[in-house]
Amino acid sequence: MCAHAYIGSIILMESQITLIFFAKSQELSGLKDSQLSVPQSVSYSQLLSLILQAFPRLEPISENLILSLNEDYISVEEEVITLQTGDEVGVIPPISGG
Amino acid sequence: MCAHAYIGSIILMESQITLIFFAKSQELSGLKDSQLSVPQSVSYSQLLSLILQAFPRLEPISENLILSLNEDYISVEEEVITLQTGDEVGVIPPISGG
Amino acid sequence: MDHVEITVDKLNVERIQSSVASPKCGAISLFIGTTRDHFDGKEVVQLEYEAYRPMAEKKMKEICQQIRDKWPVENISVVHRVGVVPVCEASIVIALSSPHRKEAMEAVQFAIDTLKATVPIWKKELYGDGTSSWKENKECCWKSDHT
Amino acid sequence: MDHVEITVDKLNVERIQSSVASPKCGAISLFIGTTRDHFDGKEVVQLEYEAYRPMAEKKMKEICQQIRDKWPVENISVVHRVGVVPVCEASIVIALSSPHRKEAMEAVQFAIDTLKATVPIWKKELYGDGTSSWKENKECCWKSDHT
Repeated sequence: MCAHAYIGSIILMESQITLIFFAKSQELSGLKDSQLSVPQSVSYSQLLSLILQAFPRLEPISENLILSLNEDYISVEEEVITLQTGDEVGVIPPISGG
Repeated sequence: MCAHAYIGSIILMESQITLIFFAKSQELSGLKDSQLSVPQSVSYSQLLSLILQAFPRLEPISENLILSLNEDYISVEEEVITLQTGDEVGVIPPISGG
Repeated sequence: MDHVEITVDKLNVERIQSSVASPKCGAISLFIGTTRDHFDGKEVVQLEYEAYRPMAEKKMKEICQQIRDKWPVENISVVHRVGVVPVCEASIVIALSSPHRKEAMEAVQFAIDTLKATVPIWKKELYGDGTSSWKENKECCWKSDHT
Repeated sequence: MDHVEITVDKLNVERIQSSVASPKCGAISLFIGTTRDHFDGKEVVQLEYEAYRPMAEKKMKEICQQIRDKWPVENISVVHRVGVVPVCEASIVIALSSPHRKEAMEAVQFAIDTLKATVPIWKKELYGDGTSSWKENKECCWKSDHT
């Protein structure tokens, strides 16, 4: 289920992930969820940049988001995140449950 | 309401107190409550001795009792307890509420 | 509100919890003491509580005051059941509300620790083998050495 | 028993408490988070909770496991309400039973602290002046600096 994108001479394997938005990230993006094509392997900061690029309205909370992958938080220090088509990435603003 | 008791040449002022028994002290004494004449002024250890003398069945728990006066614990170090007729003294075995 | 009560009725946790709720408060902490079905390997078939009622209520009110001296709590309710308490049912419910949760939880812990050390209430366990025993809280400073 | 739940229904404290009771246990500790009617001097007229439901339940189950790694508890129930929660009503109930009370109280404190730091649920306060605000727990490590 991977698309092949040619950038210069490099073949990047891409995956189609599902982004889901909550609370403030849902209000700012105006979306509950969305699809995004991303490289199969990215660092945390690359993934965040790609999301902010695709959804610039998230900029106001760009410093206060955490991303999740398939219902687990991703560490902001993660260098190699492997993403497969169908993976669910949460765009998670500061929580306030309890 | 004080009785006058002549012991030798000393006049002791006495008070009639109400003793109340609970749990093990009630089981051992076989009583829920009882009257006892005691001096108007006693130390804690004197009061305890008088009670044990009057109710020798309490002997098995004599080391594990606390006395109360009008719903407050009396300190075992109390040297001067002033007792008036009608005062309520509790004979309190180790507690187990909660 | 400070509410202390000794009752023969089954304790209603929902009612006690509602009674301490306050729109000013974000936290309610509750402790519920329940009766166990065994002690030292022996089956407990029945539990019975007895109280020196006026003194117990007085000591419970003193605990409320001590809590207020230490923590900014809103409402406090301490209810102890007496008489026969079937296994699994509550013998004591302590509930209190406060604006924030830390003080509510600390105050409940203080309340049950202090109650076990100072409030004149006694529990008798009746065992499956026909024997029975008056219990002694380890928090009670005049307890027997062997317990 | 580990029970975690996210529900739109009003929380029933009595039911949750009964569900963790056990004849092996002498203690049940409960924490109840209730909604307050004011924040920073502003009147709160409505509160609404939203959850990333499957992840929230997963994180709540992880908290149960962490509790079991630390304390010998018997039954755990963690129930969070979502949707509109009227002032004074409970948004969260954490209940757990253990043979002795100390571990029950410590575990509940751990559970609410950890829930506030890790479980993806959000609260929006609507104020009397028509404004509203998404809240941020101070326990949340990626919160904004200004809160």
